[in-house]
Amino acid sequence: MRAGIVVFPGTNRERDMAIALQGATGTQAVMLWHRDTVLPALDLVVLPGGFSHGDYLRCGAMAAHSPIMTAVRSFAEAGGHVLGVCNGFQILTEAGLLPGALLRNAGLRFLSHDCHLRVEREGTAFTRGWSAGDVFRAPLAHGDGNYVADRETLERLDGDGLVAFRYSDAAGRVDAGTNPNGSAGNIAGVFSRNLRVLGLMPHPEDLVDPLMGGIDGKPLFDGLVQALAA
Amino acid sequence: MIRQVDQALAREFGLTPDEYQNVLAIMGRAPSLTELGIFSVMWSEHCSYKSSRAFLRTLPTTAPWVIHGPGENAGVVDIGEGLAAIFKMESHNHPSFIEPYQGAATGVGGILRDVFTMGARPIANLNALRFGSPDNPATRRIVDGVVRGIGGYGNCVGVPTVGGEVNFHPAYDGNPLVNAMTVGIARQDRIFLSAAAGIGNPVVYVGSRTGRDGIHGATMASAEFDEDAQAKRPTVQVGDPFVEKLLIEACLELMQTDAIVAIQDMGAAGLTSSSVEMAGKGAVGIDLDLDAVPQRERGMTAYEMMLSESQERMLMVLRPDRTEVAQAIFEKWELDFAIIGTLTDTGHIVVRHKGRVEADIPLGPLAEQAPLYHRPTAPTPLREPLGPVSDPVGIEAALVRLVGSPDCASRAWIWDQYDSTVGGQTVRRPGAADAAIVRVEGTRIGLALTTDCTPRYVAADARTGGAQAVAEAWRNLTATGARPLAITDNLNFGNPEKPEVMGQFADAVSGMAEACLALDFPVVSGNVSLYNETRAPDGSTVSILPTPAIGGLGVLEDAATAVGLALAPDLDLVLIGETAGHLGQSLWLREVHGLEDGPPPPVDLVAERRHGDFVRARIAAGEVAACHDVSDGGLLVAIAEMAMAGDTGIALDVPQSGMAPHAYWFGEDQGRYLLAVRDGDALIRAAHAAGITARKLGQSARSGRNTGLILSSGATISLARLLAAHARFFPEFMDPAGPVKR
Amino acid sequence: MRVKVTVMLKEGVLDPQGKAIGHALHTLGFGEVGDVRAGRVIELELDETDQGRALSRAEAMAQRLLANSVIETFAAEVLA
Amino acid sequence: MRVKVTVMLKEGVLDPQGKAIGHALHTLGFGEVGDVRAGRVIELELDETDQGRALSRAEAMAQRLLANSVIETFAAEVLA
Ligand SMILES: Nc1ncnc2c1ncn2[C@@H]1O[C@H](COP(=O)(O)OP(=O)(O)O)[C@@H](O)[C@H]1O
Ligand SMILES: [Mg+2]
Repeated sequence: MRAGIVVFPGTNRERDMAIALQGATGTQAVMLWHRDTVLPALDLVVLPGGFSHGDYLRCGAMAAHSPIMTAVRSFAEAGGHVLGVCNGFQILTEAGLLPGALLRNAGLRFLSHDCHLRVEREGTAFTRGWSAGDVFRAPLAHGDGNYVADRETLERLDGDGLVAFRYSDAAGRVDAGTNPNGSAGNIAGVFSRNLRVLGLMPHPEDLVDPLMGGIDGKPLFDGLVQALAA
Repeated sequence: MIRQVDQALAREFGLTPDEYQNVLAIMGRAPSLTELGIFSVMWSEHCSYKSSRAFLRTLPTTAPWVIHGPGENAGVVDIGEGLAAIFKMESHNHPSFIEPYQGAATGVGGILRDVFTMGARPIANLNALRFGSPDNPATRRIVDGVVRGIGGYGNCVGVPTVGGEVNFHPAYDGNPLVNAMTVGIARQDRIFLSAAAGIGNPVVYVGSRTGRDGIHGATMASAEFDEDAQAKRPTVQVGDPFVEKLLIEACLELMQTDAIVAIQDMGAAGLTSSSVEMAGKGAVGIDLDLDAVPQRERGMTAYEMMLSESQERMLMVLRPDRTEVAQAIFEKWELDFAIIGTLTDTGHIVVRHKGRVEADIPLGPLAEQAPLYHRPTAPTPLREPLGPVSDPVGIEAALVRLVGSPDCASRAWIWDQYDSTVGGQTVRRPGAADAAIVRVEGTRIGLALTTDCTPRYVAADARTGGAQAVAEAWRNLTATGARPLAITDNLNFGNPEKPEVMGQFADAVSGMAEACLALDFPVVSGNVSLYNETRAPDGSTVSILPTPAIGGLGVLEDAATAVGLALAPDLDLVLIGETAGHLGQSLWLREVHGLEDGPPPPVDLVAERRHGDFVRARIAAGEVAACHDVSDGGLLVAIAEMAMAGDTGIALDVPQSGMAPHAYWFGEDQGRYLLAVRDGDALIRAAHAAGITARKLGQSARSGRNTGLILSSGATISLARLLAAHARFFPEFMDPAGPVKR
Repeated sequence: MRVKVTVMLKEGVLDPQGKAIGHALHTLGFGEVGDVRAGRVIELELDETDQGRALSRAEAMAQRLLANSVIETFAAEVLA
Repeated sequence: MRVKVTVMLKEGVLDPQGKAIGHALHTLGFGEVGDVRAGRVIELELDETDQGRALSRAEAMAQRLLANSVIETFAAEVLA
């Protein structure tokens, strides 16, 4: 699997992502610069976490207009796989590649702790390492992860099975008590219509090594390798 | 600002009459306003260390593993595999009182620059915080702003915040302490220093533009607070962590080339201190052309530019044939880049602006004749030993109260606002071990990091308190299995012109020095913050508790061998070290009796070392499942912390020692560790063979039979009750309405 | 010419910040405060002398970048 | 009665957000953009019928809570 990681000014989790991808693929991901206008031949484009452009104005708003995003859009339209984590998810929604938006956390504080995610849709390139209903742990670290979308969009996401993950407890229970940031329907990650673009707020890439507290995030990357191995 | 430069103005700038006379003697004429500004900031307490220098020289600063001690932007130690850890701690106390968010944020930004300016990628931040009493109505706002500010800056630059400490005390009501520490990693053969060299080499400015931020901040940081603090408000600086992130990446990219001769961040006193120090260290002269300085505001004067403390700026001396390479890198990162001067052989700093020479000062005398004071010291009267103290509440109630008290309650509310995992190398996050553990990317090396100080001990007996702070840092590193290497410090004290404050300072430093020597734990960098006092409306002043905060760094060859403090089932709990039941200055005495009384617990540095070396060897041998030092709150609090962290109960089985139970359980005797091991008897035998006191305290619950803390008396305190008490303080204090939920 | 763009959350999008401000104001004794909405304002200096054009450029900027139409509405006005 | 409080950074105080927005607008081709300042706006529903009183209450709220007088200035206006 050839993966590329886009670095915007202010991106700060690109190395975490590179390490996680390297662990799964055994090869190094290509670092792409936000001002690049063409992508090399890739199976996966990743928009990693961070504070692109300082998260000023709205998280992801300025990065969504970066030159490289035109190429990323074409890549996605041609059926390429795109993964956006945290700030990457915010950029994908700002760019219109995923529906909805991410607002300030309901508690108005930055949140940094482990959360549990329930897998809502199995069998995609991103979730083939899990079964629907599986629960895994992932660190979250964001100030603006409160997922909102209008009613029709939320219904469509539900109806079409485009919700990837919801915040839950360790047993898979999903309710207001397991919602860290106020997200509609506890949504932590969503797919595009063709299931090839995924955005999620938590950081599976930071939980791929037992030394760092577990390997709960690994199935995402191992699954991608299986699905996209060229 | 057309004021005549005279003694009266010099005084307003913080120079004493003698100091001003010396300026006149050096210059041979009245200085210009810009020159006066340069002298006043360079000779301020903050930049010249004029009250503290004489004492700081007594601290041990060398060891075979020390590469650069104090004197550089940060300390540098060898951590193996050709790598170096570069670290330092710095205060932003006064700005954080005036504007808690920006004050704390720019504090983090400043300490980051001290570290990456030496070529290190910052890999961890810590912060040591002291706030006023929770009962003071101002405290909540300050805590909120400081914590948001630290998170806001550190999270954005993508450096994990992995540890720290927090105390509350009325002595900090008008003067909170915000001490921030950064640790970075560099290759030993790629360390960058600040001594300028090469006559004719270009002096280059990079980063943010200069505005009228914090003019005279360095002198303000050395002036005591009074009602005028309000009037000094516009000197607040606003940080831009986004630009800092770009600056880190751009500087590290440039450092891959051979373009840089010398580099220094613009910290307090901005362009003045960076240019004066770089040229001074290199024994060269420097010419600056202020017209070339990137400016954010219109009509800035030379005085304003030289003294501006605008954030996120660096000064570099480059090889002349490499300026284009450098410029291209800074342009890629969309940062300002300007050649603003050259190195000369004049030995002077010459500042030109709009065709005029605004300053021309000989650098030698500016540095060599900086004031140095041997201020009078008065000893702090030693406290009488405590007489017998009764136990009015009982062991259970006291434990619940202690684990829920502001100084002991869970800090999760704070660390949950700090990104502690970015970088993907955080092996032990806050709360998981006595020191945070961060792996060095691409290696197995683990760094152990902690900050420690118990100000109430220092206030009661500064020498013991100074030694205790160093010993506790050493102990916290040891408790993870790490080999302690070196410390950075942040010495926060009151007004040095008061003999009793200077006495505290002198004694604390001598206690620190003694501990550093005994533990082979030298000081490699640090910072002094004086004049931490508030003037009350009636004219009296309140000093902070003397607070020599220690930042400790240790190393593990293999990060995977680090142990945490979480208790696990089916283990023996063994106490290493002597228990004498010392209640003087204990948290128990304060929380139960409302008293801060008696002497602090004595520190036996020989025993400290012997115990620590023993514990580290046991951990290295793989015998230890969990380890925790005994500190604030004493033995039972330490046990409760292990039980809560591991969600595992324990049955305590302690024979009556003849000591009062509350003294046994809550005394704060030093040099003690709790070890959870499979075979307690074997451990105790090994300890005894090494001449070390050790005793089994009990056994953790069997898996699945989580009963809580069972005292020898048979009384049980459920973990749920302890956890609830432990978790309550911060959320209730800080977010009383609860988070706003959908 | 100076232009101001005000960006507010759409009706119906929950505004936790506004809610928290309202709560804090009540705590401080401002009992008369009802609904509170928080938004953003961006003041732009434009190299443009025609009011109408300045306004339409500002609206274009809001559409492209300053506001996110999924959650926000905006209003532009000429200041001077 | 609805009142609007606009909070901006004081003159001379660094405005990282405004700077970044200006930069982004340039990149998007809005070359006419000069200085950009970013601020906050808070709209309050007040249980109050007198304009003067509403305004002075809003100003009191701004002083107490809505604006940070160390680095910010504010302006209050009655909307309706
Ligand atoms: N300001 C802070 N920021 C981040 N972590 C903190 C802070 N204060 C305390 N902590 C963490 O909380 C835990 C407990 O702190 P403390 O009671 O000072 O520990 P100890 O007494 O073992 O040194 C440690 O892991 C420490 O790093
Ligand atoms: Mg401590």
